Amino acid sequence: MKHARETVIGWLQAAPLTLVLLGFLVAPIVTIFIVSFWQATEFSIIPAFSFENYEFLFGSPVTYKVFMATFRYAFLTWAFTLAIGFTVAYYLAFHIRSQTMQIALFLLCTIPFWTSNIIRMISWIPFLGRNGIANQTLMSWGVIDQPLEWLLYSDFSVILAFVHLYTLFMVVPIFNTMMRIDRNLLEAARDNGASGFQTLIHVIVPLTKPGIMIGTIFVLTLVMGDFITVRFMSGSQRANVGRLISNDISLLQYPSAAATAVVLLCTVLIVIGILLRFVNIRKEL
Amino acid sequence: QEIKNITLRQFGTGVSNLNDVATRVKEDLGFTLEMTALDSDAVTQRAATQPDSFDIADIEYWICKKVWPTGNLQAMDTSKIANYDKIVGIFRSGKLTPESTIAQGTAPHSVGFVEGPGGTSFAKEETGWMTLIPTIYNADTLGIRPDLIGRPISSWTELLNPEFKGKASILDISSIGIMDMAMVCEAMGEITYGDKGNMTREEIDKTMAIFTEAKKNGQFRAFWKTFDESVNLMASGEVVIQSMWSPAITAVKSRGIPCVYQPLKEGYRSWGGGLGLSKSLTGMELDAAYEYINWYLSGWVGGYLMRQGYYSAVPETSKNFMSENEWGYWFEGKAATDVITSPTGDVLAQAGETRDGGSFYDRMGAVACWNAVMDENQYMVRKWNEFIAS
Amino acid sequence: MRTAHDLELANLTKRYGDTIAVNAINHVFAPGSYVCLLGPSGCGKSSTLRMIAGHESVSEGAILLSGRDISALPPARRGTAMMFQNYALFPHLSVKDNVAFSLRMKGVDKPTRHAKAMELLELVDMAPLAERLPAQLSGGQQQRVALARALVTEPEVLLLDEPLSALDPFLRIRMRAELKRLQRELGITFLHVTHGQDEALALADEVVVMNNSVIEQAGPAREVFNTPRTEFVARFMGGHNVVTLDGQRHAVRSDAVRLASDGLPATVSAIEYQGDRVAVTAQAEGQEPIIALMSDEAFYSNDITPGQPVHLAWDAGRLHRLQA
Amino acid sequence: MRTAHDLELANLTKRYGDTIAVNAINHVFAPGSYVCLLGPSGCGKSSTLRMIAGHESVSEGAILLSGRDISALPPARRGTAMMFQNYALFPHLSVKDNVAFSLRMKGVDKPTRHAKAMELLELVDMAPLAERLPAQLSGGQQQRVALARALVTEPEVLLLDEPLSALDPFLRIRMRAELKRLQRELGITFLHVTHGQDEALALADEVVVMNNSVIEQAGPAREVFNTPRTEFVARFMGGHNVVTLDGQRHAVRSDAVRLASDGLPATVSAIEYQGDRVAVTAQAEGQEPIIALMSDEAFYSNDITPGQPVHLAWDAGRLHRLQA
Amino acid sequence: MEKRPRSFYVLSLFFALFVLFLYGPTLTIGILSFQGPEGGLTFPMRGVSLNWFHELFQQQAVGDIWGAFRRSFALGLMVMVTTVVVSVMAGLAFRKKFPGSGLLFYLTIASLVIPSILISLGVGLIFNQLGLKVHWATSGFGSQLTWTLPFGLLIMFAVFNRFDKSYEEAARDQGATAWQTIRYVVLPIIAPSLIGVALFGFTLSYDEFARTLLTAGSYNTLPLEIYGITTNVTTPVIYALGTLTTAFSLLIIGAFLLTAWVMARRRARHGSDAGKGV
Ligand SMILES: Nc1ncnc2c1ncn2[C@@H]1O[C@H](COP(=O)(O)OP(=O)(O)OP(=O)(O)O)[C@@H](O)[C@H]1O
Ligand SMILES: Nc1ncnc2c1ncn2[C@@H]1O[C@H](COP(=O)(O)OP(=O)(O)OP(=O)(O)O)[C@@H](O)[C@H]1O
Ligand SMILES: NCCCCNCCCN
Ligand SMILES: [Mg+2]
Ligand SMILES: [Mg+2]
Repeated sequence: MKHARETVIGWLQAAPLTLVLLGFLVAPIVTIFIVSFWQATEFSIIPAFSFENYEFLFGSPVTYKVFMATFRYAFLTWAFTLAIGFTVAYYLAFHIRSQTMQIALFLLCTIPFWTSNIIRMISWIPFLGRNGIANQTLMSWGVIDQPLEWLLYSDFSVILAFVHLYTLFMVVPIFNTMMRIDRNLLEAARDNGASGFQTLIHVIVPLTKPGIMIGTIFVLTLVMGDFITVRFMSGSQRANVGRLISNDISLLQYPSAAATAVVLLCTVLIVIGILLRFVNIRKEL
Repeated sequence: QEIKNITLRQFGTGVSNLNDVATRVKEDLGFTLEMTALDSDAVTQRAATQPDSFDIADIEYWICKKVWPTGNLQAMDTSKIANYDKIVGIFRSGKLTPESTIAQGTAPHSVGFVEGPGGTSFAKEETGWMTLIPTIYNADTLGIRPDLIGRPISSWTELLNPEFKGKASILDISSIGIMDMAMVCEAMGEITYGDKGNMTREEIDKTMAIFTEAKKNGQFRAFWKTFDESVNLMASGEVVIQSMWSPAITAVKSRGIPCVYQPLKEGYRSWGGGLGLSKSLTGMELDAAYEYINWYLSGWVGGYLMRQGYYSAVPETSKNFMSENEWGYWFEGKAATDVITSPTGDVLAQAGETRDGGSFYDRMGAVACWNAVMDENQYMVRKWNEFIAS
Repeated sequence: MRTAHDLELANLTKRYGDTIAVNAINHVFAPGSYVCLLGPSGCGKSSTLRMIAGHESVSEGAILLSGRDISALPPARRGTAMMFQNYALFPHLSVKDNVAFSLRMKGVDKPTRHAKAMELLELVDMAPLAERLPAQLSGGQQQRVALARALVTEPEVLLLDEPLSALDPFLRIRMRAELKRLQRELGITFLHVTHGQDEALALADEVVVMNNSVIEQAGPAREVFNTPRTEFVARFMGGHNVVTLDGQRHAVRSDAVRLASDGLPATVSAIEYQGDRVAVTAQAEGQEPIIALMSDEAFYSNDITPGQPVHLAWDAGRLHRLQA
Repeated sequence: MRTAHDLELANLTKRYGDTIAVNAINHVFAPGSYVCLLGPSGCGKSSTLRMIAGHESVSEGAILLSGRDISALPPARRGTAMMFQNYALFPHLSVKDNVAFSLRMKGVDKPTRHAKAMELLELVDMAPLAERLPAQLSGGQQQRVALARALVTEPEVLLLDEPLSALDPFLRIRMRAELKRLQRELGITFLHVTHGQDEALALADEVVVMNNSVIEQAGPAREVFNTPRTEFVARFMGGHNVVTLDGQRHAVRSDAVRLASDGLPATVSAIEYQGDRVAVTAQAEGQEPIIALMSDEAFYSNDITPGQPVHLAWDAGRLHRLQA
Repeated sequence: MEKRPRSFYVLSLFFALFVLFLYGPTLTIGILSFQGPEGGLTFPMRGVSLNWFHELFQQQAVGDIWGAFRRSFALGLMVMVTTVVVSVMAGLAFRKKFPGSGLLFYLTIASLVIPSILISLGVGLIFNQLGLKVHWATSGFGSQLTWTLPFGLLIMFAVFNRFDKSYEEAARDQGATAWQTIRYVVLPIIAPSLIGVALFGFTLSYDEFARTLLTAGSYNTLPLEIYGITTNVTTPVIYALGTLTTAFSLLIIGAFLLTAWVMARRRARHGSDAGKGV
C-alpha cells in the first residue's frame, strides 16, 4: 500500500525528466537511427530501407582515418586534462588550507567559462599566429629566429584549445573526490614512512579514481562529439567524426550524417560503458 | 492590418543581411524586416529544412538548386517586379551581352525560372516566374598580398606554387572550393574538364588528388569558412594568396594593409545571390515582400552593395544612388577622382586609384565558371571530407 | 627516574594563530610505560600527541626521544607510530596490505612484507581476515588492524588518539584489555589520549591530566586519583566530592561519605542507581552537592528518598586538602 | 499493571528483506515511566523505536497507545515525538524557529508559536540562545534544543535514540541528570535507547534488554541487575561473573566475590584499577575468568599481583541461578 | 602558520601558470577590446580606446547582438529554472526505489555523453518530419535541457548522498506533510547547492552552440549570432562583448562572495559555543 504510493510519487517526480529525455533524447536517437537507413538526394530524404550509408561508411578508408583521429584527439586531450586537472585539484584540495581560499581559487578558475567558447577559441589566434604574441615573444627573447608555424592550425593548437576548454571538467570531479578523502589517511601514510610522492601514488591516486573516471567521461564525450573546435583551431585542415557529420549536414546529406552519427554514438556509448564498469557514479558523487 | 505592423523575417549570410537595409526599409516602406545572419552551412540548412523559420531567404543561386525542389519557396510573378526588364542579362537569358558565351557551372539563369507558380523543375528560359530575385553578385578571384609576394601574379596556378608553401589558402565550403580547385588544375594544364560545374567522378578524383598532394606537402596554412577568417588570415600575414571575396579584400585594405583582388588570365569564378520567398507567405505579407523586392531593385541597396565591391542586379537604378566618382570607380573601372569610401565611411581608395579587374564588363565578361551543384555532388562531398581528413 | 630511553617534552608549545593549544609543557615519560593523557575537550591532548607524532609542527620547545631531538624529523623517522581515532585504514587496500604498507614504502619485497604483516596480524588475532577490505570489518576488527599497522614499524612509542571512542561500551572494555596486554607484551611506551577517566585508570601506569593547555597533574593512576592536586583534577577524575571546610577546599571520595546519624546536615536531592552501588546526592548548606556512594544493600535497607533530611559523615583521614 | 495510557507492542516484527530486525516482540510500557532499551549493536533497538515513532513501517504486529492502534498513523499523529541521535536540528533555522517548527506546520501564527517556543526553551534553559543557529551551539546545547523541539508537540511518549552518545563522558553524565529531571517534571513516558548499561541503570525505571531481535529481559533496573534471567543479560549488564557449579550456570556479582584463604582455587590473571575499587581477574579451572571487585584499601593492603594463586569465595546466597 | 613544503611552491607556480593559461585568451580579448577605432582582431594594437565598447551598444553592420543576448539570457533563465526544478524532482525521485529508475539513470548518462550535434540533428529532423516550427524557446530549449539536466541530476546525487535523512524524519515527526517537509526543510537545506545547479544550468545554456545550431529557428541565440556575425567583417566588438561578459561574471561572483561573507558576519553576532564541552 505505502509502497505503491511511494512508487507513484517517485514516478511523478521523475516524470518531467523522463518526458524531456523521451522527447529530446530518445526520439531524436530513434529518428537518427531510422533516417540512417534512408536515402537522400540533394534536396530530399527518401524513406527507404537501405544499408547504402553504412556500406559506404565502413567501405571508406576516410571513416577509419577520421575515427582514429578522433580517438587520438580524445586520448591526448584526456592525458593532458588529466595531468593538469589532477595537479590543480591536488593543489586546491591538499595545499590550500582555508576553505574560503579554496572556493575563491576554484571560482577564479571558472570565470573564463562565462565567455563564449567561440570567442575563446578565436582569441587564441592572435596569440598563436605566425606574428602572434607567442612567436614575437619567443623571437624577442632570441629563443627562435623563425616563427613557429605549428603553434597554430595544427594538432597542437587543436589539443591546446581542447585542453583549455575542458580541463575544468576534469578539475571539478577530481577536486570533489579529493575533498572527501579523510585527511588522516595522508597522515597515516606519512606515519608509515611514505614520502609525499609515495603518498600520492599509493594513497591519493587510488582513492581519487572515481573522480578521475567521472572527469574522463566528461572529457572523452566532449572531445569525441566536438566538431567546431577542430575546424577552428586546425584551420579546417583536420577532421574528426563530428566534422564529418556536420559537413554532411551542411550539404543536406542527412541519412549519411545519421549513419555516421549512429556509429559515433555507439562508439561513445561503448567507451563510456566500459568506464562505468569501474565506477558507480551515483555513489561516488 | 496595417503595413507597418508587418514583420518579415529574412535570413542569409552576413554578406548581405545588413542592418542598414532593414533600417532603410523601415524608413521607406514602413514595415519591419528582421535580419538573421548565419554562416553559409546554416543558410542552406535553414532554407532546406525550416521553411517556417523565415519569410525571405537570402541565398545563392547554387544553393537554390538544392533548396528549390524541397518546395519551401514560392515562385515570383515577374510582372509584379517593376524593374524586371532592367535586370542584367546574366540572370535572365544568361548572357551578359548578346554576344557573351555562358560560363560553366550553375549559371543563375539556369535555376532562375520555373514553369509556373507551382513549378518544381527549372525552366530553360524566362517564363515570368522567378525562383530568386537577383540582388547581388560578383566575380571572385584570388586575393594576394602584393607587399609580401613582390612580383606580379597572373594565373590561378600560383595557388599551388611551392613558393607560397604554408602561405596559401582556399575555402572550406566544398561546393565553392572545388571550383577554385578546378580553376587551378585547368590552368596548370593537368586536367581538362568537360564542365567544371558538373564534373565526372574521374575529374573529381584527379582534382582532389592534386590538391591532396599539395596539402600533404604543406602548401596550405589553413582553410577558411567564414568571411572574417579570410580577412584575418590575410591581414595577419598567415597567408599571402588565397581565394577570397571582394569585401574581404576591402576589409584588409581598410586596415592599411596592401591587398589586391588579382584578375587572372583564366578568368573569374562567379556567384550570384538572390531573395526567395517562403512558401508560407500570403496576403499582406506577400504583398509587403513584393514591395520590398521592388524597393530592393530600385537602387538604394544596389548602390550600397556596389560601394562594397559587389554588383547590383539592376545597375541602372543604383547609379542614381552613387556619385559620379563612385560609379566611375566601381562600375566603369575608371580611376577615382576623389577618395572612395565604404558605406560605413571607411576610406577604401584615394583619387587616382582604380579597382582591381577593371569595369563591370571586363570583370563579369571574363567569368570562367559559376559556383555550382554537380550531379555527383554527394560523391564530391565525400571526396571533400577525405581531402580535409588527409 | 630518568633513563636513556625517555620520551621527554621540553617546554613544548603549540600555537594556532592566536590560540595557544599547548602551553610550554614539560614532562618525561618513562620507557615501556602505559601513559594516559586525560582532559576535557579542547585542552590540547590531540595537539600534544600530534606534535610528538610529527603531524603538527612544534611552535616552541623540543621533543626528545632516547636523547635525540626528534621535533624536526619526519613522522616515520621519529621512532613513534600513531594509531588514529577513526583508524584511518586505507580503504582500497586489504587488511594485509594495510599492515604491510610501511614496509612497501621502504621497498621491502612482497613475500617478506607479507610474512611480517601476517606475523602482526597473528599478534592481534586478525590473521584469518587478512584478505578483507577495511569496509568489511567491524569497528573492533578495524581497531586491531590499525594497531597491527602501527606496530609493524616497530616504534619505541605508540601514540593512540582516543583509540576506543568509536566502539560501543561493551567492546570498548574488551579492547582496552587487549591494548593493555599488548603493551605489556611489547614493552614499549603507549601514549593514549582519552577523555574517559575510567579508561585512564584502568589502563594507565601513569596518568597525565591536562587542562587549559597545560599539565595539571601527572603521576601513577592511584596517586592522581587519591591525591588530586587541584579541584579540577578531583572533579575530573570523578568519585570525589569537593567540600569547603573552614574556608579550605578539600576533596573527599564519594565512597568515603556515609549517611550517619550525625554529621553535616543535608537534604537528599537525587538518587542514582549504579547496579552494585547507589549514588545518593545530598545538598548541605554552603556546599556544592555532595555524593555518597553506598552499596546497594546499605541503600535499600535504609529506604532513602529524595527530599529526606540526612547527615553526612566521613573519617577525617579521608579528607584531602586541595592546592587550587 | 496495565492502565488506559499504556504503550503496548503486540507481536511487533520488522523485516528488512530477509533479515529480521525485530522478532515478534510483546511489551507493555507503563505511562509516565522512564524506560531504557538496552542491548548490543544490531539487536533491533533502533528498529523498534523507529517503528513506534512511525519512521519505519511495521512488518507485522501492532503498536497501541492509550488503546488505539497507531501503527498506521503518520508520525505526528501518534502522540509520540522523537529525539534523534545526531539531534537533526534544522541547520537553516534558528533555535527558536527549530522549536516552533511543528507549530508553524500546523499554521499557528508567529507570535503564538514563538511564545510557546520560548517557554520550552526556558524549560531546557536555552532561552538566551534562541536566536542562534544550530551550528553555533555546542553538543550539549544542541541536545537541549532537540529536546525542546520534541517536547513542543506535547507527546505522550518521547522516544530518544542514543541521545547522549555524541557527548563527551563528562557532559554525558550531566545531561542524563537533566533528562531524568525533565521526565519526572513532565510525567510522560521516555523511551530511551542506549547501549550503555550504566546509563540505563542510572536513568531507568524499567530496563528492557534486547538481544538478537527479541526482548531478553524486562523489569525494574534493580531487578534486571540483581536477577539476570540469562547469561547474556548477566554479562551485558556487567558487574557479574558467570560460574558453572554442578553443571549449572550461576551469576555471582563481582563485588560478592572475595579473595579468601579457602574456596575455589584460581590464579590472578589481570588487575584493573578503577579508582575507588580494583577489579582482580582470576582464572579458576573449568571456569571462565572470574572478577573480584574489591575496595582499593582491601586490595593494596593485600599486595596481589598477576600470577599469584588465590582462593575465590562468595556467600552461597549471592549465587543466582541462570535460566539460559 | 605552518611551514610549507617545497612542493607547495612548485604547485603554486603550476597553478599560477594554469590560471594564466585559462585567462590567456580572456586577457588577449581584454586587451584587444581596447583597440583604437582603426584596430582589428589581431595584434598589433592600433591605438587604445573605449570605442568598441561604445560600438557594442550601437547597431552592428550585421546581426543583432543585443537581441541575441536577450534571447540567450531569457533562454538561459528558462533552462536554469527548469534544470533546478526538474533536477530536484528527479533527485527526490531517485532517493526512493521506483521501477524504471535504473533505466532512467542510464538514459540520463546517455544524454550526458551523446555528442551534442546528434541532438541538434535529431531534434531538427523530428520537428521537420512532424511539421513543427523549430524555435529557440521550444526545440532549442528542449535540446539544451538534454545537456543541463544530466549535470543537474549528478549534482543532486552528490547533494542527496550527503543529505541526512533524519532531517526529514524530524520534520515528519513535527507534523510536516510530505510537501511541507520538502518546502520547509529539504529545499532550504539544499538551497546553496541549488544555486550551484542554477549557475551551472545558466552557463551551460548561455554558451551552448551545437545543440542549438539546428534547433534555434528564426532567431539566433548569442553563440549562433556571434558565429553568424563572423560571416561578415568582424570587429573587436565581439571582444568587447567577451570582456563585458567576463567582467559581469566577476561581478556576480564577487556579489555572491560578499553576500556569503555578510551573512556569516551577521550570524557570528550571536556568538558560538560550537565544539565546546558545555
Ligand atoms: N588546526 C587547528 N587550527 C586552529 N586551532 C586548532 C587546530 N587544531 C586544534 N585547535 C585548537 O587548539 C585547541 C586544542 O585542540 P586539541 O585538538 O589539541 O584538543 P583535544 O584536547 O584533543 O580536544 P578533544 O578532546 O575535543 O579532541 C582547541 O582550542 C582547538 O580549537
Ligand atoms: N534500512 C535497513 N535495511 C536493512 N537492514 C537494516 C536496516 N536498518 C537496520 N537493519 C538491520 O537490522 C538489524 C537491527 O538494526 P537496528 O538499527 O535496529 O539495531 P540497533 O540495535 O539500533 O543497533 P545499534 O546499537 O548499532 O544502533 C541489524 O542487523 C541491521 O543491520
Ligand atoms: N545573399 C547571399 C550572399 C551570399 C554570399 N556568398 C558569398 C560567396 C562568394 N563566393
Ligand atoms: Mg582530540
Ligand atoms: Mg541504533
